[in-house]
Amino acid sequence: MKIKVLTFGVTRDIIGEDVLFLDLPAGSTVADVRTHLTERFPPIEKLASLMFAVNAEYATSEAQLAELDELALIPPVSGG
Amino acid sequence: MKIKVLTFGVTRDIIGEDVLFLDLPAGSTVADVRTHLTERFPPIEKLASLMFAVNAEYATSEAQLAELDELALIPPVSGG
Amino acid sequence: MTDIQLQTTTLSEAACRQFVADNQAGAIVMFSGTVRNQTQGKLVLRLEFEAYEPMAIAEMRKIAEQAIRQFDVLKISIHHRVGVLAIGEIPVVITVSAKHRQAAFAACQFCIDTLKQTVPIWKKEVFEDGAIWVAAHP
Amino acid sequence: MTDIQLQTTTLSEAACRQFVADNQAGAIVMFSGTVRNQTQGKLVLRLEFEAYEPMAIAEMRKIAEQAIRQFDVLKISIHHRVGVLAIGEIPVVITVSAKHRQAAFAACQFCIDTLKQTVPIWKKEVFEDGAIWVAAHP
Repeated sequence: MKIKVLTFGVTRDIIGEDVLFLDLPAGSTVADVRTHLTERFPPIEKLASLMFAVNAEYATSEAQLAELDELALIPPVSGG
Repeated sequence: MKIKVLTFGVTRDIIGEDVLFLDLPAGSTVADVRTHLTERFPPIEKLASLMFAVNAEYATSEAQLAELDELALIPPVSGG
Repeated sequence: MTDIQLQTTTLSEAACRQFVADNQAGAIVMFSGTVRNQTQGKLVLRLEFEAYEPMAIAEMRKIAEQAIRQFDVLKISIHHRVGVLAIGEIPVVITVSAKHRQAAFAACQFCIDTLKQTVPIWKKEVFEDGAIWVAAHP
Repeated sequence: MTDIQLQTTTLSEAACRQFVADNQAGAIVMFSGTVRNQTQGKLVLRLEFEAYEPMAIAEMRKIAEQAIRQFDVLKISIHHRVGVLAIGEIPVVITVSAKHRQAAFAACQFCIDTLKQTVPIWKKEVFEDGAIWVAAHP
């Protein structure tokens, strides 16, 4: 299945793209994407924290992804 | 000695004047004025509290008054 | 730096805000009192404020100076109005700038809490059937 | 009632203030974040904010709605800016009206504290010799 990954802040600098398309096995979870991205972009591991949102809602590591989901990488936020 | 008494809020309503001039024995204190006013205007005693300022500074009951002092009656404040 | 005013005319929140602006500030907190249309379920027509003016100004200045000593803040503006105020009008505006927001919030709350305890200003609530000096009686 | 906006242009404190005006209100508390000219002793040239926009708006709305449930407040406005901001400019304005001031202060602090924890907005501090995403690294 295809999912769309959005990068923000420092994750965009690390990955070098605003958007990344991944082709994953059916049943993949947020944790699987984290593992994939960390292997491909090791500096991801050095972030103070990394959260994920699926379709604009915070998601846990166990959340299963579906075809065409939009997964956003949320490094430490610093609004305000 | 003469002192000038300023009334505010409910104390002005009770006393019926903005300003009152009192002629007091030398050495009179704030407490003496309170006693004098309470006798002359008994509703003064029913106030939730009554503080005094001498020449625009809060004063204790023991504070001695001097000729031409300006004594203000400060019923419960309610600014803001 | 402090800016203390007792005014008979409409208070300007923009003027208070402008006074506290500071390139070192990361936070501005503004408290505005506004005249409510009711108190304890009773309809209020208007409020009337009076002050012992020189002392009220001096006491507001003491509060602002105390807040500057006590909290890590940059500038404080306290404007209070006297006279007759309609519903929605603004009796008081307290504005604080600080490097960080916690100090700005704490100082602003300290100023309004203390003002309500010590500054010789009195408020009369006017209802359809009469008027009372707030808090005068037990 | 809540008013949530994410803007690319200058925030208007007056618009926020106007939104929360209410005849039942006795207190208005406004928090404005402002861009400081330094951080940890280092000169800041400007800040750059970016947001995951639809989620940032949704998260700001959740915060305002949570505050309305949790505190005795009337109206809340949260405006946040994105893009490049110079020193003294305003990244965020949070304004709350309430019958009484304690609730207004508490709700306003809750909103800014929670916004800084949960809303997907990122700030880059730009210095003379480089730039960093705030809080990205331990």
